[in-house]
Amino acid sequence: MDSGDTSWVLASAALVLLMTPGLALFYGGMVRAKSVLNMMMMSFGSLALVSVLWVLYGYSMTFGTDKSKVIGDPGEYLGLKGLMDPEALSGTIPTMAFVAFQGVFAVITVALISGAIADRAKFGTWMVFVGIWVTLVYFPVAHWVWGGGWIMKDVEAIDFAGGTAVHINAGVAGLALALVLGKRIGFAKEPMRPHNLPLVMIGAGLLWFGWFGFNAGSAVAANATASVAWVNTFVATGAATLGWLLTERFRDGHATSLGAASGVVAGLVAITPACHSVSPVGAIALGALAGVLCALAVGLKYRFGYDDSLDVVGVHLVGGLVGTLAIGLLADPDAPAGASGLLAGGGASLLGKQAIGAFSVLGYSLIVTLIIGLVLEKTIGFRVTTETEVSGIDLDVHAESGYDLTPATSGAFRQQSSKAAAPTGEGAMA
Amino acid sequence: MDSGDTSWVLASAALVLLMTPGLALFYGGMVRAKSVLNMMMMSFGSLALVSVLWVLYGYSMTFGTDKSKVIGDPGEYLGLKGLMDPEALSGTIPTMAFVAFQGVFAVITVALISGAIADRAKFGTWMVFVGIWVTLVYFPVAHWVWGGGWIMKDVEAIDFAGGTAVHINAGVAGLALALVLGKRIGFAKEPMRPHNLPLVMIGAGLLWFGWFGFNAGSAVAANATASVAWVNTFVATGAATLGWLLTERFRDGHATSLGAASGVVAGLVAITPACHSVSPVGAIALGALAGVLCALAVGLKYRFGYDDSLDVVGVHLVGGLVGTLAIGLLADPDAPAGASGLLAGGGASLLGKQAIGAFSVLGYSLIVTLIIGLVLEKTIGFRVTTETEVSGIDLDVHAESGYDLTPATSGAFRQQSSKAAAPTGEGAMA
Amino acid sequence: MDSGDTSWVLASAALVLLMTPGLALFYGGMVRAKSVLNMMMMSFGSLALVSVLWVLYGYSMTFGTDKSKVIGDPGEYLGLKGLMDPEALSGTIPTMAFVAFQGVFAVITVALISGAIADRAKFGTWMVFVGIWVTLVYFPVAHWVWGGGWIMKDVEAIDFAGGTAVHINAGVAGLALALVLGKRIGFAKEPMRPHNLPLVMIGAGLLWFGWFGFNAGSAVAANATASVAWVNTFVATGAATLGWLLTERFRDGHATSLGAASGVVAGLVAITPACHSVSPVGAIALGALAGVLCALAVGLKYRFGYDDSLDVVGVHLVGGLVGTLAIGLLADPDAPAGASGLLAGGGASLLGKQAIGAFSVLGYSLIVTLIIGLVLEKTIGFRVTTETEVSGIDLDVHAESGYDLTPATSGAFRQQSSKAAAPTGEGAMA
Amino acid sequence: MKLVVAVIKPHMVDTVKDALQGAGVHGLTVSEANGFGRQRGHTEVYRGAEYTVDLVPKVRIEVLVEAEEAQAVADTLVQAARTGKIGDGKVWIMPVEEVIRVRTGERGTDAL
Amino acid sequence: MKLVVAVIKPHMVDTVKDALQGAGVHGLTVSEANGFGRQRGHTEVYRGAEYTVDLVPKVRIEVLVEAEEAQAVADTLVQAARTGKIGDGKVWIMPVEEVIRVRTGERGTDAL
Amino acid sequence: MKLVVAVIKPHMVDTVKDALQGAGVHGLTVSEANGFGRQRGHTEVYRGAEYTVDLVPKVRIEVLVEAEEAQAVADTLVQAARTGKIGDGKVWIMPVEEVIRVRTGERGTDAL
Ligand SMILES: Nc1ncnc2c1ncn2[C@@H]1O[C@H](COP(=O)(O)OP(=O)(O)O)[C@@H](O)[C@H]1O
Ligand SMILES: Nc1ncnc2c1ncn2[C@@H]1O[C@H](COP(=O)(O)OP(=O)(O)O)[C@@H](O)[C@H]1O
Ligand SMILES: Nc1ncnc2c1ncn2[C@@H]1O[C@H](COP(=O)(O)OP(=O)(O)O)[C@@H](O)[C@H]1O
Repeated sequence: MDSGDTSWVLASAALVLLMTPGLALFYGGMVRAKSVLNMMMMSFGSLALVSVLWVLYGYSMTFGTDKSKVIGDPGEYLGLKGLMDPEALSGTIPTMAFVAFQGVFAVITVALISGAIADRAKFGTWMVFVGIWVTLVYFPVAHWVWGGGWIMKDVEAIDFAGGTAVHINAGVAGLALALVLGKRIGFAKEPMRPHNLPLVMIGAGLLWFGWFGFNAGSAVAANATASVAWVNTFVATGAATLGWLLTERFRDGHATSLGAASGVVAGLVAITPACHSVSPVGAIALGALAGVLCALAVGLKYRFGYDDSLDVVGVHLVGGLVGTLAIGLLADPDAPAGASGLLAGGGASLLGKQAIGAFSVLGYSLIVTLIIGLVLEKTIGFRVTTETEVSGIDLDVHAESGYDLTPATSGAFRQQSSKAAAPTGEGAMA
Repeated sequence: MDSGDTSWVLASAALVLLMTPGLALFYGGMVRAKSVLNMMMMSFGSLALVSVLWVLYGYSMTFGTDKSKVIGDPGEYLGLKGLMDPEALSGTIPTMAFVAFQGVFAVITVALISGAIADRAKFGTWMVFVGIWVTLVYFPVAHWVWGGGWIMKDVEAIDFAGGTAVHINAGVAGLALALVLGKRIGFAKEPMRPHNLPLVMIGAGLLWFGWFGFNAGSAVAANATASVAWVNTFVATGAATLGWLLTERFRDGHATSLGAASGVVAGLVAITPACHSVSPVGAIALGALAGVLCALAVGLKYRFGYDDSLDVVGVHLVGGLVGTLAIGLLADPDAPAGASGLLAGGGASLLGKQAIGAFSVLGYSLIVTLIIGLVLEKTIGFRVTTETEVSGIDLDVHAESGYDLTPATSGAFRQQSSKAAAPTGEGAMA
Repeated sequence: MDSGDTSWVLASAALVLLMTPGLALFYGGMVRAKSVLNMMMMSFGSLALVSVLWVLYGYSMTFGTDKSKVIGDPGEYLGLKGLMDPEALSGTIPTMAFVAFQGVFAVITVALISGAIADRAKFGTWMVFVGIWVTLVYFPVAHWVWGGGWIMKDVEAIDFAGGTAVHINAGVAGLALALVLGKRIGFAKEPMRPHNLPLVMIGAGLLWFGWFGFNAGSAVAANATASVAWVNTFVATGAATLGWLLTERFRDGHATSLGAASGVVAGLVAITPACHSVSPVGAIALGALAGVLCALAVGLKYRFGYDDSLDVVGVHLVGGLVGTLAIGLLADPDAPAGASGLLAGGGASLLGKQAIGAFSVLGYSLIVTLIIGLVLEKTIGFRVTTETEVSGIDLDVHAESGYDLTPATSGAFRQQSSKAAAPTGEGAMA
Repeated sequence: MKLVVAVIKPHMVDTVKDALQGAGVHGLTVSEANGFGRQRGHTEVYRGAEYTVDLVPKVRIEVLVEAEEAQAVADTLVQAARTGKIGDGKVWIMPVEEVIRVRTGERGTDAL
Repeated sequence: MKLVVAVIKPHMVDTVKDALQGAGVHGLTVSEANGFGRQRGHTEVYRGAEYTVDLVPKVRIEVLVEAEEAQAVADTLVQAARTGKIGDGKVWIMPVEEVIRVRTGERGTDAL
Repeated sequence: MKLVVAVIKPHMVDTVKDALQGAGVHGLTVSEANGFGRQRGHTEVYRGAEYTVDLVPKVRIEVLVEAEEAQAVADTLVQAARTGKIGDGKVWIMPVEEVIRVRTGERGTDAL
């Protein structure tokens, strides 16, 4: 066991954990004031449920002994049994550190999806969806890509930190749910602008920070590979942000702060699979490309009429594809992965592998998510009533509203009738 | 010296430091808009004062050579003397790293108390309280539990990261101050709902993140123990959040975002003492239990009529007790602590030790805090005037208000009379 | 290569990266609601552009082979060429980790300047300024101080983590730009108070957290030096916050939350150059001094009539000078630097070196920044129109407004006319 | 000149605005308000305590009209804002003695 | 019909609301305002500069009442809102020509 | 007694307040509003879609004055608030039957 590597993986796991609350803020700021809490609850709910499922059987399904390159043995590490043994190592670190690091990946992937169905999903149904989706889609896909499954072993596609397993996967699942739930009332008619852009910026900042654990932590060691991943993550993001802002400036006349925040995320998404296979200059190219393409892609929903409310498709699916496929072009043999892309004279074979990996996951996730979504919609219902949606999901579903900032309503009004209610189950605490 | 362990402890210390600003936001969002700044100032003030006292004599009182198992020698490391020596080690890390890590624990413990006295405490008196309390209560208790005192040596209770020394201690001190200061005007009559729930969520997110330093950092090494603590912290929190939300859903009909944020904290509190002595499945049980019990416990203040404004008692005292006592039931011999609880066939002796440790600290802290509080209230006064409380403590005490978001008041009004005031002591800067 | 040191430097680099979004929030909360986004965009824009320039030629200009003690060879590591080699080490860590850590320093230094020109700078011109300034001022100055240039080799001034290279440099550049752009409309007549103090506190919290990477990370190893730097950073900040709050309390009658946040930053700034050369007790003295002096210094702008809007001069220039010069007085031979200041009997020579280093950079940065600023103002224009400034730069420049919190305007109004615009370049995505 | 004032449910503003435009009204002023009336706010159980919130968000609309159009405008408003549920609000008409357009100084009907 | 309007201190709203209910008023509308008058805002010394803030937060209450009750309601309001300190605010009465309840279309007294 | 109401551009409030003080007005009440009129909000292209925002921020000012001063105050207001651009707003005068100062119970002119 190497304490330095363990230190970095534990720190990285904490960084990735922070990404989910960061995402809650990023998404929460983008919706209208009346649904900010519901939006954040979808992320917090994912964190709560997925952490438990991961420990119970998720880790085992993903990293248990491979069965036919399709799934890990779910019984092997049921409830993480045997893994507290100090001798249990994954490479140079305790297996429990690896469990931690991979667990937070599962959480954030599910949470990402929620951006596509802002303002209109029943919270209870969302929670049921989270449990089913992570089991039927995320655990298998992560096994294929990282746990010894067919994409890793047979296709041999490069996905360093999750372009395919996380972003394409979540992005297309978002698309599926957006189709199942349908458009928000007023979609493409009302602007539905972010109600709190500083909140979006806080979220973007925390995502950015956490992503260094996501990408550089994926080296599962504190070494040169992690360092290269760090620098590539840094510079690709900068280039993507510039790309997005210039696209906006050129097309709309203004560089917006939502554009800056989105550009940051687009760059982070795109470099995720590629951060140990391209050079820093390649990362600049990749980032800039992702920034421009994602800035254009977020407009597609108006053209095709699906309400991907917070641009999960435009940023995560498109950005994930850009990053995954660009490896086939830009992979630099001097980078830690040692692979050569088309432009480095490595021929088209790497591009082919990348495409197979990406589109297989895209297809699988799209179909399975559509089925899960439709079944839930037909049985317990997935979308709230029109009245709830118009008057605001926070008040109806969570019995709260995000803000109470005005002097007159904060404390000035004593309530007509109010009584302290005893907790149900009178003697429960006695 | 091990650089990997040092790296993890330094990172953990930074993570724990962040918890205090995180707490400021968590608490700040929960009060009404008119007292958000005062609430945050109590945390920032603790950080400022406790850091200085820790360096001057706190570390020495806590970790100096033990005197009669009651207190460390305060003179030994006065002003941290001698500890800059590169040979000064604590285990495998430089002693200064240990000083850093333990210092931020003292800070957050004091800051936690402030939640019980929201909206109504004089800031100056609070600062005096901070200095006295940390000296008379925190430093001794931390010595008993971790520094070689009687709870560590004679009782041999398990408190990995501070269930007793931090949460029970701060929770019951909050109760004492809530009793001394009395209820807010309108308590149990007005709803006094959080004015800014996204701010609460930001705070909860940062606390969550920082807590991985708090718990996994308490291994004071980057090893298997730290990794187990990490995973247990992760999963207990998820289970507690689920427990709290289900309790709310069942009792009130709605799962709230304040419930989610509180559930997160309840889970973190409860797993704190236990994170290296239970298995991951035990952590799920412990977390779920804490989530349910704390959700019920926050209603107790209405039954018994103490105004623990932001539920320091309901979450930290109750959660700390749940976690500390549950070790006696759930401790798993395979976990790093190697102890066996009742359910693992270890008999009731561990439970007994845990109870003795917990209730001794509870009693000591309650009594001493009551005395400190009463003396301050009778001498310099602890509670603001009714007028200040009604019109808002921020404006009166800090001469500021939290927000100025409306277009008309932000910059539209030029002031009637205004002049640039020269800094007092004209030539001071010259 | 030492994995523990690498782990700490990678974590520190992430911490320092977070400081720039943290600064965006800190600054963003301080302006009026109508310009919060523009304020944040200046930080995000720096991050985007400087990261790319750093990779392209900045690292090479700063840390490439020294040319006449003035500048590093810009061609040597153009595009970081050769540095992905796993054998490329800087001390005990991969050179790429060092590139990462130093890169985020460049970013935050530029971003700091923006506080001086709040509410009134053209975003496009700001971005051009960023590119020119970092190239002509930051890269050379960082080379002088850290990269083998004349301040490091000939003057031998101590600047552990950037009192001179970062804070004096950015502080005086802020002064230069404030002079070039002139005062905001209403300066010293309207209060122009922070529109969102909780946002300021979030920013201060994140800066505080990140600064432990900045200072303790500057040891470029996880060792005793880093640990001492950590503790000094911790305690100096506390002392500075107390100093600032007491100054306010004494002078104005109230301790404000903006004062607490500013005191935190003032302490962090002042201890930055000194954190490995003073003792913890020296750090308390230094912090307290900085807190008091900076609290007085922020009033200077009214006396001298320059509109340093968010106190970049008062906090960063003054705090940087205090910290840099105080080393000459307080340096303790037992501290890792092993240098003796005047009070430790080391004579005035260290103070002299510190002064030469500090004022050389001050002079250079002031003059070059004035020239860059004036050229930009005369050519493409730096200041927005009066109308934009009065009605708010966010709406005019970024076509957004920070908040839309009111129930009636968030979603209640369907737009008169609205159509989904196809992304320009119709077939771009097809 | 008359001033027609309406206090209505926030989510009806859009419909009302469209209806008024259809009825030839070219300008109006909108502001936030809170209403107290038969419609009670929700009863909340929050963290184990129960509260009744009795102020509900409303929007206040003011329309300056010529005297003879006041009734018609009020009727249009009432039609458009109706959902049939408690809390739909009130519309009332008040006398106005003079109206001036700030930009031009025009008075009376020309100022509308 | 009359409209009784009051501009009062924010923390008196609750007392006023209770008093009005006691006096038989069944509905009212509340909104935020800022007042300028004899009561000056506080003088601030902020970061070394001194300012006078002269707008202070107020709440605006509107109550539609039958003509004969207007004086009584205004008096109740004045009693309830009084703290005796500068800045307590104003109450005034304005004529109203017509009131309509949106939900039912009822007019006049029935609409209240 | 009259009530002079003005709906004006937010950034003119200061000028208006100074002008009114110059004209002997000692108090007024200000609140936030949004206006719809000839002045359209900006057309936005946001993330690839285009929208027209047609409500623009305004400020609403109320001044209670003696009947004979109403015209003069309205004129002062109009002068001070004018920028000459569309959207400058409206000023109107309404009858008031009674004014009471809450603090003292004074009525009529004494209450101003
Ligand atoms: N007497 C009144 N004066 C002023 N506003 C009133 C009055 N009565 C009701 N309102 C306003 O009308 C709104 C709707 O009234 P309410 O009694 O709840 O329903 P409805 O008008 O459908 O009977 C209230 O929320 C309040 O804003
Ligand atoms: N002439 C006026 N027109 C409209 N509102 C006024 C007028 N005079 C005062 N007010 C309102 O009444 C409030 C209280 O007035 P002020 O002069 O401060 O105290 P008081 O009424 O106790 O003498 C002001 O803040 C303002 O909102
Ligand atoms: N009929 C009306 N009733 C009430 N307010 C009106 C009316 N017409 C205009 N306003 C208000 O006056 C503002 C300015 O009107 P607008 O038509 O845009 O410009 P102008 O008055 O310069 O012609 C509007 O934003 C609105 O607040």
